[in-house]
Amino acid sequence: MNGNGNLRVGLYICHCGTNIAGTIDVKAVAAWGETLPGVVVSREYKYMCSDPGQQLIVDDVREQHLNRIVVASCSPLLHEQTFRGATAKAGLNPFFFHMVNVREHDSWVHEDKQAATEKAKDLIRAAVRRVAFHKPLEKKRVPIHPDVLIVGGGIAGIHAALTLANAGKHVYLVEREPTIGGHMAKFDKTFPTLDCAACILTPKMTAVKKHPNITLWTLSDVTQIEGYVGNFTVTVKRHPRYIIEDLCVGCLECIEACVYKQAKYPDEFNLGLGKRKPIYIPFPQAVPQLPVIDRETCIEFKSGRCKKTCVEVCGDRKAIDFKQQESTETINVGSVILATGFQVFDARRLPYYGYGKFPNVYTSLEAERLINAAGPTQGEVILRDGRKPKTVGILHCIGSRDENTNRWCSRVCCMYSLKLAHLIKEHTGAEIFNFYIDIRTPGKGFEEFYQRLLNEGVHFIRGKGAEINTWPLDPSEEGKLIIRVEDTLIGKIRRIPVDMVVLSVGLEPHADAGDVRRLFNISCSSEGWFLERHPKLAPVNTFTDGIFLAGCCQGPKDIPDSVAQAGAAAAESLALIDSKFVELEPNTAYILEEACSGCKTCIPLCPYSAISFVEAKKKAEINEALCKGCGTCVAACPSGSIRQNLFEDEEIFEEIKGVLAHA
Amino acid sequence: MTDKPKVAFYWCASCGGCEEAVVDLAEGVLNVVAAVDIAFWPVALDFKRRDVEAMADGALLASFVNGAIRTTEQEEMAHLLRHKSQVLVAFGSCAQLGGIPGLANLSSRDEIFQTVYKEAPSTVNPEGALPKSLHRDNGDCVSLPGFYETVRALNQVVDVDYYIPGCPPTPKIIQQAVEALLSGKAPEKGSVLAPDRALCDECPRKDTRPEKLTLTAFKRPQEILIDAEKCLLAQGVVCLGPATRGGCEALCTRGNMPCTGCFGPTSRVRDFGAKALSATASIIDSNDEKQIDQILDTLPDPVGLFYRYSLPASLLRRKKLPEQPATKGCAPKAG
Amino acid sequence: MSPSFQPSVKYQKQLKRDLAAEILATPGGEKIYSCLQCGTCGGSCPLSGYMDFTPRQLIGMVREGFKQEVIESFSIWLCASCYECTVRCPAGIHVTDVMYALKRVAIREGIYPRRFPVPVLAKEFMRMLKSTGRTNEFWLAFKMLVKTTPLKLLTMWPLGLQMLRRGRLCLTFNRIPKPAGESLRQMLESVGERQ
Amino acid sequence: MPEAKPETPAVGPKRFEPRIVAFFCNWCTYLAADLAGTSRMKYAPNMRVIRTMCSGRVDPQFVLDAFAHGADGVLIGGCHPGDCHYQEGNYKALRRVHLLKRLLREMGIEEERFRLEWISAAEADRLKTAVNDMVEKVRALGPLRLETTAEFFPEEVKVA
Amino acid sequence: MAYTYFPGCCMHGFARHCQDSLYAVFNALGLELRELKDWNCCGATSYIAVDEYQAFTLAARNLALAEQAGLEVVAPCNACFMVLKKAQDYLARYSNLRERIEAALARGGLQYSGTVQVRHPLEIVIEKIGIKALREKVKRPLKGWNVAPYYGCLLTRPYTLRNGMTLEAFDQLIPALGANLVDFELKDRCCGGSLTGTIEEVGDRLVYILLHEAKRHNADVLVTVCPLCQLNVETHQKQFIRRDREDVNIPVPYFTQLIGLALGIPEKDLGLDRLLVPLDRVLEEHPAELRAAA
Repeated sequence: MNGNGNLRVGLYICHCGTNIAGTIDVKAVAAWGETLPGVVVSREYKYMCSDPGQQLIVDDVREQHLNRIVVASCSPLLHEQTFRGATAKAGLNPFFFHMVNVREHDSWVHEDKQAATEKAKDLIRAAVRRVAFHKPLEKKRVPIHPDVLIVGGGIAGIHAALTLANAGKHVYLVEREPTIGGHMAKFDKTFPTLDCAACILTPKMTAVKKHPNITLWTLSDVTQIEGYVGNFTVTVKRHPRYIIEDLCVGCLECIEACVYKQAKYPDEFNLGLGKRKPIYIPFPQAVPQLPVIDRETCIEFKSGRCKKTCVEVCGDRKAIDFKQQESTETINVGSVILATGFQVFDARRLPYYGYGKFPNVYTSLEAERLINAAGPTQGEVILRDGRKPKTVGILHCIGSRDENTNRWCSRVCCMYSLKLAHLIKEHTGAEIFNFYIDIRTPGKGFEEFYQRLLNEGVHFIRGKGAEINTWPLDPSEEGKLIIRVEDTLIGKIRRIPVDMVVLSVGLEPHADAGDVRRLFNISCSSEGWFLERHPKLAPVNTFTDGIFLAGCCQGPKDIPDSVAQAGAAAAESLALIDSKFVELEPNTAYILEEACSGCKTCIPLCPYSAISFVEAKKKAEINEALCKGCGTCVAACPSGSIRQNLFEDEEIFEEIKGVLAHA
Repeated sequence: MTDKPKVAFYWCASCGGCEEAVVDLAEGVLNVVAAVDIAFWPVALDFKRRDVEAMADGALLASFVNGAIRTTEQEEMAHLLRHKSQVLVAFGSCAQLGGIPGLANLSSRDEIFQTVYKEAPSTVNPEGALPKSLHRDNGDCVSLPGFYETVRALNQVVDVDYYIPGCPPTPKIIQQAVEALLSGKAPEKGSVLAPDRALCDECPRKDTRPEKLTLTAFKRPQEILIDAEKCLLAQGVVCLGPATRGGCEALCTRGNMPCTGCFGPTSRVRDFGAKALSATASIIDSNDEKQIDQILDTLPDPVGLFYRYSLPASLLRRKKLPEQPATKGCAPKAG
Repeated sequence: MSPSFQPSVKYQKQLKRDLAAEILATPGGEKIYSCLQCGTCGGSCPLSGYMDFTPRQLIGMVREGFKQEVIESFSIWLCASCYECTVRCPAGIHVTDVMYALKRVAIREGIYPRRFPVPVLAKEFMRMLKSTGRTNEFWLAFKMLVKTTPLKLLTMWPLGLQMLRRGRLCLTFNRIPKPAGESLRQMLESVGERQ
Repeated sequence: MPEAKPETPAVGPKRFEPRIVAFFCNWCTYLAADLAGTSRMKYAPNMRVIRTMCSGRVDPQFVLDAFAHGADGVLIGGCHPGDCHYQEGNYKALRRVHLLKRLLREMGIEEERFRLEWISAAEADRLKTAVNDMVEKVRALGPLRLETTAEFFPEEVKVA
Repeated sequence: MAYTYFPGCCMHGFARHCQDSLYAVFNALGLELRELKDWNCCGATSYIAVDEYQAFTLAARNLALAEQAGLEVVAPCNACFMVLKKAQDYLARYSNLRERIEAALARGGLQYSGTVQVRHPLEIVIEKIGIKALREKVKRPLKGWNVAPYYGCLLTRPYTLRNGMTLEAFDQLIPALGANLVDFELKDRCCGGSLTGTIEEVGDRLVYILLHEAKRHNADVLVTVCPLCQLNVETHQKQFIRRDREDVNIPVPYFTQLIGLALGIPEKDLGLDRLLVPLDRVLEEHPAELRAAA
């Protein structure tokens, strides 16, 4: 063995209950393991990750003088650290350990027990041969920058920002829109308690603005991020608002004074249901309380010949600046919380529901605005044709649970549909029909809310609304939106004429979620939601250390869950910051200086510019701090003079031989 | 009989260039002759195989064997010399790595016979006779060495103590090696008696390679007018210097030709061609599959390029033989 | 109407599971176990109002083994193959293909009302196609009516006359040329009846 | 959902089980294999995964070494283009694989035996399909037996 | 531009006027139709109710023949169009189906590789000629005509949809001919298909809804793109008028008849005289525009 004296390997096969032992004959593998050269101890145990399991390793090292440890259990992603810890506790260098994944890669994916057992043996043989070549290594300790970047100023981002700021950490909150608040700011009431969304959200929004530890950048995008956990360098592009933030006092007189006396343009915040001027504030409680000028509609931008009454009224404050330019900021942070949220399903994708064609078909988010007292109709439900609805149909699962659009359940639609049913009924006294596949109310107080609605006389028809049409088969249907549905409980086809249709549209990842994912170097699920490191045990972590998730960017969830997750992400971030240092995997590449011929093949290959050519020595040199350990240069070095810790050539060659040696 | 240590020179499948290299030592050869007694050197001296067979085991201090192993006779001689020598040295690329004759591993024996004895334009062989190891004619019996399917490097046949690389080894390398062996300061067994650093280290063009070199096309030497000063790779010519062990004093690149890899890999590399390939492919300046393929079209015959001297010593050793009834009979090793 | 006192309980032993396997093996029917019973098919179907069981119910019953009810259902003959259900099904079930498959089972097992036009038409269609390679709608309609409701021929003649007058009735068979027709017949034979 | 299971023939010659060595990058394909596990997907048990940090770490020597030691197929799995955890390691892998494929062709090793697949952490399904597909294709090709052609030298020289 | 023409049984039977007008219009637009040699019935919706493998064989044989011809295939009947497209989709998707069908085709010395493109003539007019070019070619704009499009159900189905081709794109044809587009919600609702001949009570009702709705929207003409729909919607009008005393009288020309009129092709070449519900009344009501433009 590789200069480490006598090889003495301890081999442990975990049953993981029946997760592994149910498919792999662990007893046979353990017995076979004893026959492997170098293996001194070969055991199987029910749960290796348990304390007694780890203690087995510690005891064996002490009693049997083991110098290498191999554990065959689950994915290294889960317990590599655990067993390295046990190895270290036993007095060995933690990197004298190697893990074999016989659960995710074997017992869980194969049914043929014999084949699975053979596979486990091959993988274990490879590990035993590999571990012989392991070298003692040390993790590199790097200080952590205490500042945190939060991307997205919806309720999740706001909550995470306040939590961290209250803990004394400096937070950069970057929001793309002119105001923070996100989707929640558009909601009227929140289910199931029916407390006013604005009443609970706006104090938090104001707190963000006032907090000395929070730097809030609206109308801003993150354009670049470099570095690694604890030490990220982030570039933020700030788009012009054409209002100088420091000079504006938020009196909003400029809006009043705009040459447009009437609001003329569709108002984004109200989803086009209301109108705004070219200079506007998204909604009265917007944070920051600053107007914004829309280049597309402002006369000054279009013709350069506006009277600029807004500038006149602003007077000496001189807060309006038509020449404001895009700017960039570069910041250093130690961790990042992504809270970029979701977008609602575009109901136009399903033409048979008539959205965009029949004016009185609304999406649920539009309905929120319609019933909101601060909305375009001051809370009165007035349809696009000016009427008030007497009957309303609410169609669940539009753009959810559907192979043709999005396959997932959007999780919040049942409850918000019930809420909308209640509120519309309250506002209009209309007769309300809900069309559903399943009613899902698995939350605190949710089922009680459903009961309440049932007792309010809201109709619940089990059947997905199949189409909205306007061709009457009876005079009573004339001028109505007709919902055709199979009432699956009663077993009848029904046509239900209504005045207003609300499509309960699902939640989906932002159209540009893929770009954000690439930017931050994290993964997405196949649906496009950001992927958590582990669905149960690391729900706010990503596979990239130091980047955390909060809110709907990870998957549909309601406000309490978003807030809880934001808190969790903030706590993970705090834990990271307060550990002061981060330990980096020692899988960096290094150059055998004596052997390097200075051919420079490696230099253009490193994406982090970690390799440089030292003229004095005429050799290449790797800056360990910059090396991320991908190993690309190692594979390329034509004279074999670059090596990689943890992934040495010999280690991999031994693995190859090991997995094939049974033949 | 003198007391001088006895040495032998022998050639297997080779071109004779290695023998020439010994002669090329010029006056240097006198030092060798003065220091040792050449007991066997078929190319120059009239000793017979039976003379060697008559020696006691280990009677030779060293045998220098050049050439690859292609025939039964070569294998027999390799074994014989191994027994009679204290030190067996693989001399030159062919013995070390299989060499140019090793490229025959891209063909099967049948294909070779077919081409050489039947199809070559200069061949007249109306009966289609092929070499046989035993031929009887009128009661006379002639035997010829058998011709193996696969060419091997010397160490794939017998245990080898040292390697002197090169096609052929340069006088300096030979002299240093012989001196090291005679001085008794023998290096670690299995060593290649040349520096363990790639050629770039000693190449006069080294400094002209840009730090970040990537290529959009590869050139063959005959395709361009080669700048005599500039790094060949920087001119688009595939030079294997970065992958090849140094020690030749950059003879080829000084001579305005790219390194073709005759000194073989460094001790840290198991497969010369694979590493050379990896380095070459890595600096292709494209991330687009189609474009990569277009660029690679300028690299015809990758095996000939990257394994010019080392196919038998490579991990794959030879081109996969077509499934034949003969090999079918040979079952794969049992599981 | 006098009440019936027959119990409407379905006993497990009355169920037949083989139907589900057959539907699963049908191209387009492989997803019937994904059905959410949402009723989009029934709600979309222009004919569901006439059906004794909606497509949703049929799929549910196929899954559970209510073979008799399914095969005897009038619904399967009502499907006009407009594919509206298939377009909209959130589970990606090709409901139209499921209906075709059910028709095939019913025709194969001979379970349909006597003189019922839909299966008669299908069979006549096949017969004519096998013999001439193409179809002639006049003779097809004529044969179907003769075999189902011959009296209807009387009410149909004005339309026939009208068509004839406008040169839209073709009384001769429209055949593909002999060698090609023979080769088509061979292909149909070789692909075989259901294995 | 009840699925018709293919019945394994009780008698008959044991079918050839190819040995596939896979090199998976730590961030995408290795995680996809983990996800296949947590999702309890089932795929052919012929693959043995060796983890590297990036597909860019896969030295062509590893591929050849695997073939030389008896692998019937080699699969490299990396992140999708543009998605590499190390920005562009997968492109380096792509370049090498393209050249290596040409070399293998010259060495008589069939195209289907060596594959590069882009499989993201979420694409367990794709992984399953890729593995099953490769196993079937290599099975159809039969054993590579390179270790026999490379190391097997007949005791008796065949005389023409 | 030349196409392989797959007429289907109707075009050679009761829908000769559709075929006449199709030839006339394609000819006028510089598009050539070459009838597929030895074509067979596509199997429509009936055959598959007896045997699906034979049904797919019928479609596949036509596709294989068309591949030999090497041109895109034009199928002017929605049922043929859909059946051929669906067969392509399924043969690509289900390998066991494909293997079986390929074996059957091989018996007749045919093979199908999946390369042939099947097109509806409407698609070709919109895509190859284009709305703008068509508008320029119109000699007799159908000014004052209220035309409701009726595409029938099978034109845009999962198997048949092509990129960018939507019913809304097709709708543009009507204004291009100078007529007023009646936004007809039922434009892709089923006409009942063969049910009008088998389960008449049900089939008729579907036709009735279409007619009633077209009338309610004051359509003068209901234009179809499928000979089967054309027949269905046309033949049952008298009955409703007689039985239900409701005026649902509305001419139902095939779309190339309408295009032909606008292009100034003589009426006899378009088979207008073969329509059961003649266009005469509309032509009389809006004559000036027609003749003036001519």
